[in-house]
Amino acid sequence: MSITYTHRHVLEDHITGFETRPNANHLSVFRRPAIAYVLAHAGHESDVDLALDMADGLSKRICGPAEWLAVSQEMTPDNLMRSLTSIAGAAVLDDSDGRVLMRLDGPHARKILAKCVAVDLHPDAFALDASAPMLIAHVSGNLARTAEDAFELIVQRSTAGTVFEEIKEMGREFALTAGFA
Amino acid sequence: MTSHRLSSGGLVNRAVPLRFTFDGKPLKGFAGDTLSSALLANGQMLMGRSFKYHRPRGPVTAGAAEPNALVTVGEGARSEPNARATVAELYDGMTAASQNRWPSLAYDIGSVNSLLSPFLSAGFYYKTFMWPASFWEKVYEPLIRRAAGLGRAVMEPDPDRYEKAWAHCDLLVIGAGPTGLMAALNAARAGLRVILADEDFQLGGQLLSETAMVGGLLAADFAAAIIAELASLANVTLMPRTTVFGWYDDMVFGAVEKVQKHVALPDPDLPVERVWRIVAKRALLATGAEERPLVFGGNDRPGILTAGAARTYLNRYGVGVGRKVAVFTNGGSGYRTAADLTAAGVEVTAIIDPRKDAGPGQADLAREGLRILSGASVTATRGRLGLTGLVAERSGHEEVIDCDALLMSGGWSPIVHLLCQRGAKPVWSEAHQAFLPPDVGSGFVAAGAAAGLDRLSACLRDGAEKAVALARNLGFAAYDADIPEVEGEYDPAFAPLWYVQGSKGKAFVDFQNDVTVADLSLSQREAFGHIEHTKRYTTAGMATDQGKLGNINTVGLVAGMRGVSPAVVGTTTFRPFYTPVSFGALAGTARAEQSRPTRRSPLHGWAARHGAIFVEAGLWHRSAWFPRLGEKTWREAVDREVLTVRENAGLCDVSTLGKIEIFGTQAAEFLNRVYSNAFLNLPIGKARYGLMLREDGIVFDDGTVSRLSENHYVMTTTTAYAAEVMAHLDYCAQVLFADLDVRFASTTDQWAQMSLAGPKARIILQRLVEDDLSDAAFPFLAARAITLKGGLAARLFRISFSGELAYELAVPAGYGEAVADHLMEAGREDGICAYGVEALNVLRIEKGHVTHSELDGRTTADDVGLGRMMAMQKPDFIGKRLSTRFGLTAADRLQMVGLKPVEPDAEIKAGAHILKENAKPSTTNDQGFVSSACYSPTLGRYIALALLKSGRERLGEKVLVWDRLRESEVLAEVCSPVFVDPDNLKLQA
Amino acid sequence: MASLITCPHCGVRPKEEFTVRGDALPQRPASHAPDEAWHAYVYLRDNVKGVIFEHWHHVGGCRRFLVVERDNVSHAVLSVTDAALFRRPDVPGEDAQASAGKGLA
Amino acid sequence: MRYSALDIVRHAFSGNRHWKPVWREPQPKAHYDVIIVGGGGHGLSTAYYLAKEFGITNIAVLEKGYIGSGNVGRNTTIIRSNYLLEGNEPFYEFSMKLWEGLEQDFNYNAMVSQRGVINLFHSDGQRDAYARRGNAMMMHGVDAELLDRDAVKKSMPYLNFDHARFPIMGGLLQKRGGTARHDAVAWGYARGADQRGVDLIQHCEVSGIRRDETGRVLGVETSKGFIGCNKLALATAGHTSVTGQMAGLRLPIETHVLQAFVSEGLKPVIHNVITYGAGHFYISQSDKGGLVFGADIDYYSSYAQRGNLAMVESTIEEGVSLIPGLSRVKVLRAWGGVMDMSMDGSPIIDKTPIDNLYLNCGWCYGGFKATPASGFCFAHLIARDEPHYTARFLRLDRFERGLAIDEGGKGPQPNLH
Ligand SMILES: Cc1cc2nc3c(=O)[nH]c(=O)nc-3n(C[C@H](O)[C@H](O)[C@H](O)COP(=O)(O)OP(=O)(O)OC[C@H]3O[C@@H](n4cnc5c(N)ncnc54)[C@H](O)[C@@H]3O)c2cc1C
Ligand SMILES: NC(=O)c1ccc[n+]([C@@H]2O[C@H](COP(=O)([O-])OP(=O)(O)OC[C@H]3O[C@@H](n4cnc5c(N)ncnc54)[C@H](O)[C@@H]3O)[C@@H](O)[C@H]2O)c1
Ligand SMILES: Cc1cc2nc3c(=O)[nH]c(=O)nc-3n(C[C@H](O)[C@H](O)[C@H](O)COP(=O)(O)O)c2cc1C
Ligand SMILES: [Zn+2]
Repeated sequence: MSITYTHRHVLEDHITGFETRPNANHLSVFRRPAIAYVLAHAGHESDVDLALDMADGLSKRICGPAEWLAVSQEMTPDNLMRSLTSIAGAAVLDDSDGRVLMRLDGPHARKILAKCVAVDLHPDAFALDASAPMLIAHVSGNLARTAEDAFELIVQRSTAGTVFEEIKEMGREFALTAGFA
Repeated sequence: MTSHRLSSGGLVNRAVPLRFTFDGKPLKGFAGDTLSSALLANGQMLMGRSFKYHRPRGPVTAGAAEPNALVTVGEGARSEPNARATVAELYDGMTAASQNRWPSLAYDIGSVNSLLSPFLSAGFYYKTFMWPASFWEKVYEPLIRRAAGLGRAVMEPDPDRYEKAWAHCDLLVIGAGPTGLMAALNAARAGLRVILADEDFQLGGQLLSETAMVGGLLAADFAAAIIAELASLANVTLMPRTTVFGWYDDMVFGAVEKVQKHVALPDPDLPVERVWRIVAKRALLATGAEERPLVFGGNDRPGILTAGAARTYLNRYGVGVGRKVAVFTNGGSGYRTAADLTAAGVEVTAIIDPRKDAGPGQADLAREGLRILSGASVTATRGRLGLTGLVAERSGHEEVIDCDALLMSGGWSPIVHLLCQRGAKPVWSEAHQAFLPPDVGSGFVAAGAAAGLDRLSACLRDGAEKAVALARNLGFAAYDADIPEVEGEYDPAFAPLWYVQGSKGKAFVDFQNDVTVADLSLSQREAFGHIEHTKRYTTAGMATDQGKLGNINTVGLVAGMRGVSPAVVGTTTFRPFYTPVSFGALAGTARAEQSRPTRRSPLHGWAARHGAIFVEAGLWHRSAWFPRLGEKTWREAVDREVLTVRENAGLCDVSTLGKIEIFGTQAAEFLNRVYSNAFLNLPIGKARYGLMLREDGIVFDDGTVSRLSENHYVMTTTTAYAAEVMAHLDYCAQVLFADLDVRFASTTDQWAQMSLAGPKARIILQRLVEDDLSDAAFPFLAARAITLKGGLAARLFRISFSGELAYELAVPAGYGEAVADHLMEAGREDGICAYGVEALNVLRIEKGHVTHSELDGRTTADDVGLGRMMAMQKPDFIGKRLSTRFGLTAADRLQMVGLKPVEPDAEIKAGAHILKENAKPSTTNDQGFVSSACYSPTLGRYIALALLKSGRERLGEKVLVWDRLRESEVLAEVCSPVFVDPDNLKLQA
Repeated sequence: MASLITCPHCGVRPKEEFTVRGDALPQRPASHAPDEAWHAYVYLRDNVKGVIFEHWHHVGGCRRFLVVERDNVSHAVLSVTDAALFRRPDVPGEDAQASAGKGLA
Repeated sequence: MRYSALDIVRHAFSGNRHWKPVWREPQPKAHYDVIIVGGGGHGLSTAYYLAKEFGITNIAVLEKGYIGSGNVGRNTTIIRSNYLLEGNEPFYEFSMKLWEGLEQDFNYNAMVSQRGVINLFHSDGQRDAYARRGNAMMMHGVDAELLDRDAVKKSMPYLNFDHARFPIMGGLLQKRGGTARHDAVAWGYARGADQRGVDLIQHCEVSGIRRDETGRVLGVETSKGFIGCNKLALATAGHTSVTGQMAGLRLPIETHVLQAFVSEGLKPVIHNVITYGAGHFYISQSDKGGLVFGADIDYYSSYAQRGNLAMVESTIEEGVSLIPGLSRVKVLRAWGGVMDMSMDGSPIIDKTPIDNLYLNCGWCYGGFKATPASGFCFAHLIARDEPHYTARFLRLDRFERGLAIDEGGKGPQPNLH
């Protein structure tokens, strides 16, 4: 018996259709990014950090000292895991299904995020490519600045609905649109 | 009623008329009006009633300190009680109503209290209403409560939106008067990120009421020019309508922005109010100064207000507060207002100045023909609902002066509130005759009038210079500021006058709470002399205005009565909120269903499709039961689910259990220390039940650990304690055992986990799994990675909470629903059903398995029959050492047992207590309690788990299950807590 | 405070991101230590009025336990150190001053 | 001077000019039989009962601030005896009984208002826990009722029944619970003690405890000099560790700040005391009209009587979640009090290892309701050197012996209680 299993994104219930013409301020939800949680064992912290920086096709998000998320939109979860397990001194877990990746961009992205996070996101304070774990809409998540006015957020799957709705709510005054990327 | 609006002047926009109603009466105002300026323009001076005596009252101020002019704004679910008319921005369609009066504002029965006032002196209620004792709740308190409060809360859900946000800046300037504007401008020019917040809808502070010329412009135009420049700068955020209400630790300020309090129908895409937490590197307090009322008999009649307020009504709103105005002043402010009024064509009948020699500067200002009574005081006032005249006294001679408004000025007090909210007390200055802001270091400084400066030019300079200093202090290169020239400013200096001795009638210090000079002296007499006692005994300063106007007079008067300086008396404690803030704003979006985040299981959709009823479990929604057509009660569904699991198989969503992946060469050692039972020898591919204790020897949580490879484990926790266990592990790994090589991360969300339980679980599961699931190949407690048909990688654990042959299957969350669907399909012919946490609970009670109903934070492992899990031979584990204390090992501890009602139909409920048969109920006779109970469809009767004194020795004993709360008493037999399959035959099948 | 804590790993963060575990100075005794030592460790606290060392868990951020040195009267935060790097002030060769400020650097 | 209805009238007609001080302001004597440190509710009630019930009147109460400046003057005034455990329930019920006759006893109207305290529950598990508690109360003869959702809705229709994140399923009601006027409780006991000869000495901070070579307490060093005593009793609430330290005691106490709030005055809308089981919010309406409410402690150790904004927000979030109609009501004032959080959340009334030093502490955020019983039992202990029967479990050695009285089941972490 060969069986195929459909994969379901947790926000499918929240996103009804696609915005054909997204507004200037837009929240995109990525359907199937590969996300891995990477832990460095004692004494290997900087090696693992460096290896993540050197690796192709993924971006590194800081979760804490010696803990990172590796995010890739090119690789499958399996491929990502394969590329990471070779790093010496690292423990790696596939968390692709455990987390949801979204991108908020547009001229008012910071104003919207100011209602969701306590961290100062002024360009001088939160540089391009910076990332950090923080509370986002009352739940733990990770925020990264990926372009001038673009931020990627990663939250746990079970809380993604709450975060998604809260950001949409906070974006109402700026006509924020949302959809799968 | 005729118009008091002047034909020209003011900053209101006469081209934009606004309609509004007051107590149902239609009225007109202009854009730029406040409710009170518009009411005054319409000749409506009477705006409210005081709290205790229901005295008729009009506004005393034109700003935030207003104690009297409190109204209810809006209607129905949008009505806001206790809104200050003096700061409520007028909008088209506003409805306002007066409060605390019946039947109407003009005729208020409650005003008889004024006649009873001798009996209602400060603290009277502490001395009376005690006889007879039973009368308090039945008679007196209801009467007192009927008189309570001012406005009425409608208690309906709020139709509007609120939100909260964070802001960050180098410099927060609080107040956009001359001081704040100059500060913001100079800081902004130096490159700082500046936030300028002002509670007013129009920035400019006193400049908006000022007739002087600044930098060659009219004061208000000067303000507009600075605001325009500030608005053009990217590093400046202007926040009008934003009240900074609190200063908190680490330079966090709380502020509330009235985003849409000035519209009749709010735009649904915007909040009506927004709370800001402003994180500032530096802050400048430029909140100005408050003019003091004077204390004399009858100082509360409608029409008596501060001179500065009248000046604001005149110059900013183009409203004359009266037609015949008298002024009672001990300083320059009264003269200045008199001059402005005269210039605008309003008759000023007299200026009464208690000082013998008012000084030439002020006399200059008084125009020709203006009557000045030096060395005189107001000793009484006339009028019922409004002022009609006053009695002035000079060297023993009394004179009645007709007037419809009396402007008082008792000097000025810097508004130091925010600077004093973190413990520092304001400092009395003899020179200023005022309390000045305390020095709290360079982080937060006061400037301008808030710092005790009185002249406009000085304020402009101070704001600019302090901003430049702060900029340099933060490392910015700032140029010295240009200070604009001021023409036509006045000198507001004053000489203190705390009370007009010998004046007649009640002399109020706290208008809203009706606290009089007599109340203050009574409190002194009765030993409530400490200012905090005085406050509490008289309620002075405890009204909605928090004594912004009156406290200084209270302090001055008490100082006089005690014969000490106000410095000795000191102030009462300043506390947030600077002005009252709505619950709505402080709650933001966290209300109703959004009050806390919601967590959804990956199988939520699957459960919903099977008709699940969901129940809150912490932040999660869990499927509780799955009713089918024809099932009328939850019990029917649960009974069916239980029996189906016992007979066939069931599928239950257990994704919400905490899952923690653990790695490291010393992971085993780590687990061995955090669990009470042994973990060093757990084989790869095996799961083990584990018990975690707190350090005090009490059970903390239970769960399983599976060893997936040499240095890789996965732990499960209960749903309720997932976060706590993770935090505990963090603590153990980082603080207690930091030398161990162990790393872990939560993967609760990565996996959809389903429990497949029942005699047919294996055959059903095997239909979907590539690997061999025979008992030999996959025995009880096997735990490893497997592959589903079709190639999906999964994890399988043969563990059981239900006591049945059971598996927990974990697949990546996104596939959860699909796999659950396939399992249901695969099990259809075998009668599989979905079951929820209710059935799960029944199954585990039948089996005597514990949950946090038993592990209630007071039970030991032994109490719940898990004493064998205390591996005391281990050198150490969390909780080992204190677990052997006397109290935790005493013979009469509550121990877990089962209970079976003697009458098979009798029901037992959790929460019942237990008595020996025939024992009288009493705390000492209490034998324990029922921790969990259910109807067991398997046994066809109610059963229960209980914690019973020395319970394990009492099997077979009959006890009384005592549930007086629900009026039930049931005789039950103590039995083993394992009701079903005590030999674990089904489990091991 | 504490409204804000400067996490050595994450930067300035609001109180909401933390949970507080309590006094960071008591040290877990050896298993065989006397009863008094265990009682003291689990139940007794100096609870001084003034400068204290407290464990704060950055649950909403890096999940590290931090030792926050604070004045519990003024609420001033004096230093924040990762718990693993923290040296108790009474350990010879180390004093409060030496560990203070470490985390903020 | 006893207050009577006649008095009020008489004084009214003489312009209230002849009222006498409610207490003297004496200079401290050189020596007292008993010195009580702390002029809060417990210190004052201890002095009152020592004088009234145990015949000891040569007493000084030393207070570093003004009478009632501590927690007795800053709490949310809830009184109740709805406890679960044997160590607590009879004690708090004893207190409730004393409340019921208090005003006639000390001739001061403390506005004891038995308006009912309802604890709402939001899950089956919570209902079971409350049922267990209600039955424990009834075992001891205390009133308790378990209300279902409809009964709650009938008396409190404004609660959030329709859009709650955590649905209201019912509540445990103690009708005899309610509120009392905080300041009046302090003042009533102070006046009663003063009338019986107790010296209330305000602005007198104890800075040291002098002991002889055997360890016995001789007296205290204060801002007004040394004062000697035969027995020294500490009732310093949040400052217990500080005063205990003066005698070398290290105690199972951590000091934390709890905030409380009052709204602007409103016409009566909330007629009883409501506590929200899905959070920690509790609210009642004072006889003046202000909604008095609070929630959790601020979680970190603090001796400052002020809290942080995060807790203000979460408190009010819970308030609006429970009572949506509060949204447009405004909060007037927020303040804090520092509390003696004990290791099991229950209090301590006991002798100490030092022979003539007595200890009353560990009241956490629940000691206002205990004020009468705490004073009575502490007085009993001081006078008789043995614990009062209802306070026999509230001992200092219970931690060592494994006899913690842990109502919340939270374990030895004070900020969780
Ligand atoms: C915000 C808040 C809300 C609360 N709500 C409730 C509630 O609803 N119901 C309830 O039952 N309980 C409540 N409590 C708890 C209750 O207020 C306290 O448990 C109780 O008041 C403590 O006892 P006390 O009155 O003696 O304390 P306090 O009034 O604090 O008395 C201790 C006194 O000792 C003095 N002192 C300290 N050190 C010295 C020294 N060295 N020398 C001289 N004097 C000293 C202090 O100044 C203080 O006056 C609440 C507490 C707070 C802070
Ligand atoms: N003795 C005196 O102090 C005295 C006497 C008479 C006139 N004056 C005049 O008053 C003016 C003082 O100028 P200034 O700029 O110092 O004060 P200001 O009164 O002009 O401005 C203060 C501003 O702060 C705002 N504000 C106050 N509290 C606030 C809060 N918590 N949040 C947000 N905004 C808040 C007010 O709305 C106001 O706009 C000068 O023109 C001076 O001549 C002073
Ligand atoms: C039950 C209760 C009701 C209160 N009601 C009011 C009130 O109506 N108005 C007010 O300003 N303060 C009120 N307060 C707060 C006090 O003003 C004061 O803040 C509190 O007692 C703490 O004292 P502190 O702020 O001086 O430190 C109330 C306090 C309590 C305990
Ligand atoms: Zn951190």
